Amino acid sequence: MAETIEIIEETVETVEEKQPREVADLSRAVEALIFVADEPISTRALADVLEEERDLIDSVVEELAESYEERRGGLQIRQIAGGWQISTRTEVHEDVRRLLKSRPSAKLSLAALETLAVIAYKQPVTVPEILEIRGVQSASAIKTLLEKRLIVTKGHKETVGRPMQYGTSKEFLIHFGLKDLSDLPSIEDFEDLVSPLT
Amino acid sequence: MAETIEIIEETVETVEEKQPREVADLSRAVEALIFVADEPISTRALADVLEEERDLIDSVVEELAESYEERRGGLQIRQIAGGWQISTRTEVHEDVRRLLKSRPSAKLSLAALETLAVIAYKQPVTVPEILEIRGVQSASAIKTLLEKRLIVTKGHKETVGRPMQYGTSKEFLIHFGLKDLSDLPSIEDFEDLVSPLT
Amino acid sequence: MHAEQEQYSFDFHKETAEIVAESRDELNLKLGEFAGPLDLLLYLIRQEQANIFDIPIARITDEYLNYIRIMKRLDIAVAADFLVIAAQLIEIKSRMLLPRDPLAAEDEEIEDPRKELVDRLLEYEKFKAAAEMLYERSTIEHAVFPRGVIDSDEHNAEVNATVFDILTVFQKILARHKDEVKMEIHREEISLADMIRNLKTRIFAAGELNIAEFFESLETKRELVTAFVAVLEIVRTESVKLLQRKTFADIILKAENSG
Repeated sequence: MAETIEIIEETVETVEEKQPREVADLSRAVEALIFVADEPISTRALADVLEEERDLIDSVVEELAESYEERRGGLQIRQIAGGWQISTRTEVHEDVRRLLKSRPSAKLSLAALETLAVIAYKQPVTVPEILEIRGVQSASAIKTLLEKRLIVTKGHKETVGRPMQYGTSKEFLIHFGLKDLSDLPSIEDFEDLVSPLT
Repeated sequence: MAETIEIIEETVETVEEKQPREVADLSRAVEALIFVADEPISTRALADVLEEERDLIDSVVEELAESYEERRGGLQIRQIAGGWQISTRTEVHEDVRRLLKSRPSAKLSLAALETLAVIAYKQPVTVPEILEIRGVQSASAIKTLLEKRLIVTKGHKETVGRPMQYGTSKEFLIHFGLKDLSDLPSIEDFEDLVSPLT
Repeated sequence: MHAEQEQYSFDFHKETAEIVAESRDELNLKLGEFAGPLDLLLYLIRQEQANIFDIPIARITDEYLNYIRIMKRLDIAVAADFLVIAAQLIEIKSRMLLPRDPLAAEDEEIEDPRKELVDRLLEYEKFKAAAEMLYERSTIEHAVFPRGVIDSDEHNAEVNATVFDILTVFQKILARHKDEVKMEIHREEISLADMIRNLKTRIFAAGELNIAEFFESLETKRELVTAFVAVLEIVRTESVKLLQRKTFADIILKAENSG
């Protein structure tokens, strides 16, 4: 609901010169730029991208930030570390925290994914055997996978030291949409895809 | 500027019972949660975090999305891939692209798009079935689509040779701006375009 | 081809063929790709402005074969799929030349030999249209951006995996494994004498050497063992001492005469 200030001259259409942008239009662009930037974005950076005077952009951002204040929604535009940033308001931080905590992280780190791949295809498999294949210790990855219930213990292996063996769980099947372990794709399944067709 | 509906009773402060939250308060929380979630967040997930009825949350989100529309700023709230997401508006894409220095991302080849269309409408579908419709081997297209995570495997088909089946992914919905698969126009809709040839 | 200097660029956005007809019989092709033989067939039917339900099969077959010949001449690999359809076209053409079976009842419907192909083309064209719809949708989506990274994302530097990821990751591990084994075999073993010489040169050149850094520069277990023995040997026989500037700090090999 920012006011629109009409400053377009309709007479100069033939001239090559860049038409000045409406404030509402600039405000839209500024909001989007702050939103997509990975870090607080400075007025200067905004002005550079939009090819406008810094003073103008400054007032546009200020007004935008104020409109966020007035709206009192869940977000705010703050000046931080020399730039502007959209963030959640402190009032909602409990809800946000609950979301971040509850997020059922179906996601895996690369280390965990690698370990899971080895376990899936080599099960039942022991920690030393996983080490042998991956070439790195996988202790914390195994812990993560156990916590996420993607793998389960499968008894001790009857060799020296009787190391614990691991295999994939029922949750693993559900998570990856597999009917059973025979449903795991084999290298042959994708063989045709990797042929030198490209 | 969502209206605030006062429904808090100030009398029952001693009771342990959870106080119903104001709509404005919920709207604030919902906005923050959609912003914080790193993927489209479903009404269900929002309702779970906020411990409210799904219907109530649904109407709160709808109203919030509408208020974004009315404001016509740089952002929008859209329903995509079974959830809600805040994103920039298409009008500002040139400015955003200039900031991110991103070229329009690599487009899919015609072969890949055709293969994807067949998979989207016929899923779960096997490689031979895709060949039947397209009249051409689709191996490299399928590989590309798997790598781009636009399709996923859907288990083996219980027929001779147990061929792998494919279907579309969540990424697919996001990439093509679809709420869910039912958001795809029906394949029969394309028939009318075909028949009156020449 | 009839048109002189005809230019034809096909369907959406240069994804397929661009054809430039030069003279009467000679086609000069700038080939993109046809998405397949059915795609080519549809293109030829359109080109001829023919009715898909009444394909002039002889003419279309000739043009199709001509096209394949040109592709071959231009050394474009003609996929087997193109030949399959070519064979089918020729078969239909010959069946249409056959006289009507005189024994067949007068009123008996004889199935059009083209029917199966036409059905297939119609089915295919629906998906081609669907592909175009996807193309347009993705173009729109390319103009929409999600938010940038925020603080809370950092706790979540994780991937959303699919079964395909599990397999490819597993293959990568196996490949990595193979590479390691190969490297081990190809590397020449360094002898203890060489290792001692190498160490001494480095210590006396710089006055000192950080052992941990030196060990980290070694690549095989065997080298590490050799280096360890070499360090012990040097400390025992040369004017070099082990030194640790404070508890838990790195251990330094220091030449004694250099202050």
